[in-house]
Amino acid sequence: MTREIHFRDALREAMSDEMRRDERVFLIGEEVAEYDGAYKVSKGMLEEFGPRRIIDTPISETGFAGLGIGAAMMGLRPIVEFMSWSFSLVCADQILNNAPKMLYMSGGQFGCPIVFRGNDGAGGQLGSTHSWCVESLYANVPGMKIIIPSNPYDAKGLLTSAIQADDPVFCLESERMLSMAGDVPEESYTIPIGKAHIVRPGTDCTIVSFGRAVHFCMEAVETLAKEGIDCEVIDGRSIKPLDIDTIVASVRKTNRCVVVDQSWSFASVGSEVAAEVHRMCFDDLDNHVYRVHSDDVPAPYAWNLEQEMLPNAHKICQAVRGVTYTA
Amino acid sequence: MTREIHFRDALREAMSDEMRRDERVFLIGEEVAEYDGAYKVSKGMLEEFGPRRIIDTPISETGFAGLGIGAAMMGLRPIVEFMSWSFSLVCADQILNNAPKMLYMSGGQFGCPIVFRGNDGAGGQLGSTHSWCVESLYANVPGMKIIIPSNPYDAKGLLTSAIQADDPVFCLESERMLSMAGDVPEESYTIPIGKAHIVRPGTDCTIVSFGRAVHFCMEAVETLAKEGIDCEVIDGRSIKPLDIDTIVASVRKTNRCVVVDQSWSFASVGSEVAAEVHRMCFDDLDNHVYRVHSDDVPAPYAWNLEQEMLPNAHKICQAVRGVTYTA
Amino acid sequence: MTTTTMPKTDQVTTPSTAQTPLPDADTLRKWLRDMMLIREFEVRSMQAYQNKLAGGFLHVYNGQEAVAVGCIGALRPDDPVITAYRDHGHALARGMDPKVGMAELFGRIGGCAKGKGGSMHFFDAEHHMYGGHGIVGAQAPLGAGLAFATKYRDEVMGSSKNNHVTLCFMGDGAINQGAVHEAMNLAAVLSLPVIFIVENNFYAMGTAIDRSTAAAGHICDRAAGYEMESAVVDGMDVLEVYRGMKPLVDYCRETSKPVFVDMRCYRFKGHSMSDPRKYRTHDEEAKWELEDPIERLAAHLQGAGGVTAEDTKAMAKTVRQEIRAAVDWAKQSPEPPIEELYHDVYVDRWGPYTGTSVPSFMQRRSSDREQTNDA
Amino acid sequence: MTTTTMPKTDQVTTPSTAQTPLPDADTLRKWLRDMMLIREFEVRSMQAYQNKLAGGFLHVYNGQEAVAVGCIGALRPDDPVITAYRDHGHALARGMDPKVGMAELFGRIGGCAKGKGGSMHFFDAEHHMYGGHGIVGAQAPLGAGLAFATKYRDEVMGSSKNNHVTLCFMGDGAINQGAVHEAMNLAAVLSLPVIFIVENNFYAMGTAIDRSTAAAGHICDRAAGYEMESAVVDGMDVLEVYRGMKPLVDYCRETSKPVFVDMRCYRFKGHSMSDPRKYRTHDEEAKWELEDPIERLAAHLQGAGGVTAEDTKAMAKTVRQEIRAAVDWAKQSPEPPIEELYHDVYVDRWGPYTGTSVPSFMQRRSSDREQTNDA
Ligand SMILES: Cc1ncc(C[n+]2csc(CCOP(=O)(O)OP(=O)(O)O)c2C)c(N)n1
Ligand SMILES: Cc1ncc(C[n+]2csc(CCOP(=O)(O)OP(=O)(O)O)c2C)c(N)n1
Ligand SMILES: [Mg+2]
Ligand SMILES: [Mg+2]
Repeated sequence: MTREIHFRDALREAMSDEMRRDERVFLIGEEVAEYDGAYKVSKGMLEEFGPRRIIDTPISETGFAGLGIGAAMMGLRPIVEFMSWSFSLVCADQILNNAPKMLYMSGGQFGCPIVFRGNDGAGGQLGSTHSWCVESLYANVPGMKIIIPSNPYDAKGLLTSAIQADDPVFCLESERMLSMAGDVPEESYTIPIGKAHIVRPGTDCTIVSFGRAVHFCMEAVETLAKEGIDCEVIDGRSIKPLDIDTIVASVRKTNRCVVVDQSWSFASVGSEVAAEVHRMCFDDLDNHVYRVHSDDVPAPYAWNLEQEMLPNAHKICQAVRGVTYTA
Repeated sequence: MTREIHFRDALREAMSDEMRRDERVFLIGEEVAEYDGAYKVSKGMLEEFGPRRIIDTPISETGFAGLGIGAAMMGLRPIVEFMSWSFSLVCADQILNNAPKMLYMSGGQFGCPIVFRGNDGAGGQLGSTHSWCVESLYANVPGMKIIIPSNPYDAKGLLTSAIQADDPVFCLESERMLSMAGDVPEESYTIPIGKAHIVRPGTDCTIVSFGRAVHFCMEAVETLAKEGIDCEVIDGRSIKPLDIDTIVASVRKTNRCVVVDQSWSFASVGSEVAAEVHRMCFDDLDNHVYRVHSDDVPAPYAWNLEQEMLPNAHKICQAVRGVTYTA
Repeated sequence: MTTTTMPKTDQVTTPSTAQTPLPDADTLRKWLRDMMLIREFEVRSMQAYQNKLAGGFLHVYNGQEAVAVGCIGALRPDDPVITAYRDHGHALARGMDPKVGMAELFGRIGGCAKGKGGSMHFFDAEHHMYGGHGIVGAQAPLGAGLAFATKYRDEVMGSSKNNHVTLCFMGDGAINQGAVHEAMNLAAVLSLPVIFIVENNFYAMGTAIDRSTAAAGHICDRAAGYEMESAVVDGMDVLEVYRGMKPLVDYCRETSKPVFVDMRCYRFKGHSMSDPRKYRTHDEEAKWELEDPIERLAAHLQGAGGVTAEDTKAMAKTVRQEIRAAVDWAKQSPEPPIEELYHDVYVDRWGPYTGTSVPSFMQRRSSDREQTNDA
Repeated sequence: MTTTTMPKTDQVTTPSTAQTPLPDADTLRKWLRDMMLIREFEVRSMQAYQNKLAGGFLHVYNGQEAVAVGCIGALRPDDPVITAYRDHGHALARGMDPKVGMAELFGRIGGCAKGKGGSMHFFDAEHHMYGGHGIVGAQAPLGAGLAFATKYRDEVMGSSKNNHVTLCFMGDGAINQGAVHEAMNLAAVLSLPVIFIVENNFYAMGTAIDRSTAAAGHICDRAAGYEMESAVVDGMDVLEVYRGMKPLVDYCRETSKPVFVDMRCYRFKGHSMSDPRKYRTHDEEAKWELEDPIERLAAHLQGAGGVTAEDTKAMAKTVRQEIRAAVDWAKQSPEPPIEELYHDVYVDRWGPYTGTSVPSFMQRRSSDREQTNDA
């Protein structure tokens, strides 16, 4: 049975389903229990699962991220909530040195089946310390996977897969989308990590995007359609593994590619997509890959500056017009 | 007067010259004073400058990196030594959220003229926690600059510029190169940050590299020269700003490009170079850009595996043969 | 819940309280005015937020005014101050013009950070206000660094012996961040003149201190682990704050040794604007509201300081006018021009980056100040 | 320097020392053998390093053998142990076969992490040895997590009440890392059965503890800041270690509360192989060598345990043979095949990644163990 629920509810359903199914799963983080979650993602979970499985923590990201990793080494399946991925910088060592490398360093003995999740990317005017897109910062590191759902349906399916996965998974959500409604089945289901989704088929240009920015792309393609440019929009769904095959197949068809990545441009997921598309579609491309990113500046507080900084439909339209030589 | 000195001596000369010239400069880090530096980079500096300017710290990277940033806000010019950049993950928040964004967040009031420096990249068999190439992890972030000297001459000139700079600079050194000897002028000099250096001119293929990997490239071009392939080797010297103009000018001449980046491939400096070269040289390229990286795995301890993982002359030769269709 | 009770008098370990004379009546009146100003600023901030004039996160200081005013009152005007994101009170107490504070909240070019910092990032170089920091605990090492720098300038750069004292404020939630411990140990080992002031309002968001913090009732024990002097101070009474802090500031200035303060206080409002405060009772809130620091000082002055109820009312009125004027001024301040996006990223100009400039409010004040950018 | 003196007896606060009976003579003999084995392992490691059979960083445990052996002697065999990079002693005391330890040092496939971890990363799942961790202090939160997991399995997953105790070792240098403080506070707040043992050998590389650490002489004060039980223990005498640790382990097991131990000891060798040890005097080293834990236990056993000097000699000889055999075995173990590069990155197979497999030494031991990979 499918009904319309919010993004945050979809996340909660994934967690609750898995907690019902698997005793090893627990949720830990700041304000996840008694406060029902800073953003109400875990609302009601304390009531259902009790304080041994829904665990409030001090403001000690290094401490509780590390605690989760230790527990995962022993076979539990922690879900660690960061109120924001922006706060994960204080525990970068735990999530980058320990979680993704434990299996390797121990020669296969100790895995780390853990999920780190929380808000990623700009909220509304949160300023430069609170607006991190960590995907381009962290995706360089092997050993973990990264998912970035763009709608409630994907959120539930991808997070369920993440909790069931035997490897560490970073789940990047967007505070801006938590109240977005969408059709979601009641029953549990999984969406495979590492498979992209063609949101809209098209013939003239491939637009690759991830997470919240997919919606900017959908807005842009409406405008472009009116101009006679028919775009194919690919929602990567996962950043790592990156489903380059789906992207390449599309570009071989459209011969043009724009990548829309909400993070800064330099050494980013966007540069990776561009580099790989050029590599694999060298003879297919009519133009170089165009990239749309946030501007390369710390996130400003002022509303107008923040809007200007972020990727948006206007910038995407311009990129598509550029790549299709219709500018 | 030029004489041959070691890489570590060149770094020390830059620091000592600037400390003599500018009272605001001081050096802080683990074992930099009484121990003469874990790798003897600061040897003798305690004796010359005394314990108020050469400061040993506890093993508290967050503490002393943050201390440096606070001091820089007040106009001092700290040099913060990380025994290894691998240990900078525990203070990622300080070096990525505070140092590069203070100027912006304060609307121009508080700058952060600070240098963070230390060993980057694989040492000899140090395993996965101690072998970080942080360039591809950190370069995504705006607000700081990154230099990566490949020889003693550059080390002195670039580090001098870094200490004089008004913005935060990350200086990535290589433990593997500290004992490398090279000609270095006795007097103080600067090398501009953000300007690449053409180490070897050539006509058939542009090889772009950074830091220690430049030497692997030079080894490779010897072999390739014998095969009749004449490569131009560009030492980026800085990663941020990236001197894309010099790279593009070269590629427009050679029509082929290989980028050799010691870090992991995904969302890396290498992907950035590849993406930008494709963008700016779309009509000039005979082939897509080839990339040589470390393998996408945590650094293994075993000697044979580590050697296999790292970029080397053999892999570079293969890439060049590939890009020039001579494989 | 132990967290909701005021410190018992025997817990208040402020050294030599009796000996510390209070400042003159004018100063006390100024403190009253400053506290009223902060309160009024916050009340209007909340309004503005609700009217969507301000965005982002807003954390107001209502109830804690005595802390900023009393602590900063014990300082010299050029002693550095740094704090967390609940920073309006400290900035105003330090002397920031409420106009530029309000304009910052509105994201306008006239703001103290040109609208680029927002509520959590109030900076004012002229008034030695080093921010406004959003990451919990991350300002503690910076505070140690400020203290380091003042000492370094005295000792290495041959400036006269200024013996500055740095105040580094943080919330009770911050003491469980590793950064704070590293900063405390460093300050002790390097003997840095910094006072770490925990504004212990018993809650970090919805988490009562005893749910997150071991030894919650006596966090000064953490300072003992660094052989650091410490004190518990009643932060709801500005006179107590001053009498508690003055000897500590003097001690810190003389010895160049760090100090830790457990400053007991209460935030009257929610953590931020979205907080329904379900984690505490109305009774508890009501009890604390009886301790309102503004009313306490007003009562004291009416008793001892020759200030009449009318005086107080008049003062409140002036303050209201001043803040209303600030709101009007802020509304009229333009949005930052889009070029500001690429200003202040680097001092150096390169690529799209257009160097830096001092914010307009500081240009106005000291037009002879050196500019690195003509924008 | 205060750092070089042994703890005075009145500093040694081990609870109820007198009441703790020592284990039987066989166990004590086993401890002597274990300590000898560790020492011999380290001696041959250093040789191997000099002969370039081993690479990377090598941190040996000479002088601290009583700590690992005595602490682990107070555990049940299935209690988890985790430590820093100076980890050979803990692994061997936990029961790791010296062969696979040596093979790890040599970077061979027979090693405890297939040669992929190296000296700093000794892991042995079968013996509940959770590593070997290279980043100073980073294992402390992991240790809290291990304790959390044992408790969770007891309480949530309805396993019988195992009441495991986790030992989390670290160096004295680690206590200035924020991670350690966060872990201690968490362990206290969540009531986790973990014992944080600081192997206080008075130096972190070249830095004497009092140069880096406030309250260096009494670091248990830091534990007091978390209302955590603590003790100072003489780590140079395995009997003292056992008598000190046993009641703490029992307390931790019963109450599920964390404990902190200031374990005073000395490393006889340099920090790593490149350390000239200029920061301490020969006199100091010589004085401490008189406290050699192996000789102390041997003397005790010769006095009280009916062990003759010949017995000890014979034991030393067996141990030498065992380690020599380990070296030979390790030399013959092949280098890891190149395919290993892409093994163990992910459990899941994708792209170049080839899943995982248990190391060969564990396959041999328990060939019925489930394998996720057939490589
Ligand atoms: C490292 C980090 N983690 C989490 C947050 C989110 N956060 C912001 S304020 C806050 C509570 C802080 O409480 P406290 O320190 O007591 O200060 P108060 O709000 O009471 O002034 C939290 C969890 C953050 N900003 N930084
Ligand atoms: C976060 C971090 N910073 C620095 C280092 C480098 N380092 C390795 S060991 C060490 C000294 C540790 O001393 P201590 O904790 O006393 O342990 P011991 O060597 O005495 O056993 C240092 C600084 C590191 N591994 N991790
Ligand atoms: Mg609080
Ligand atoms: Mg030590």
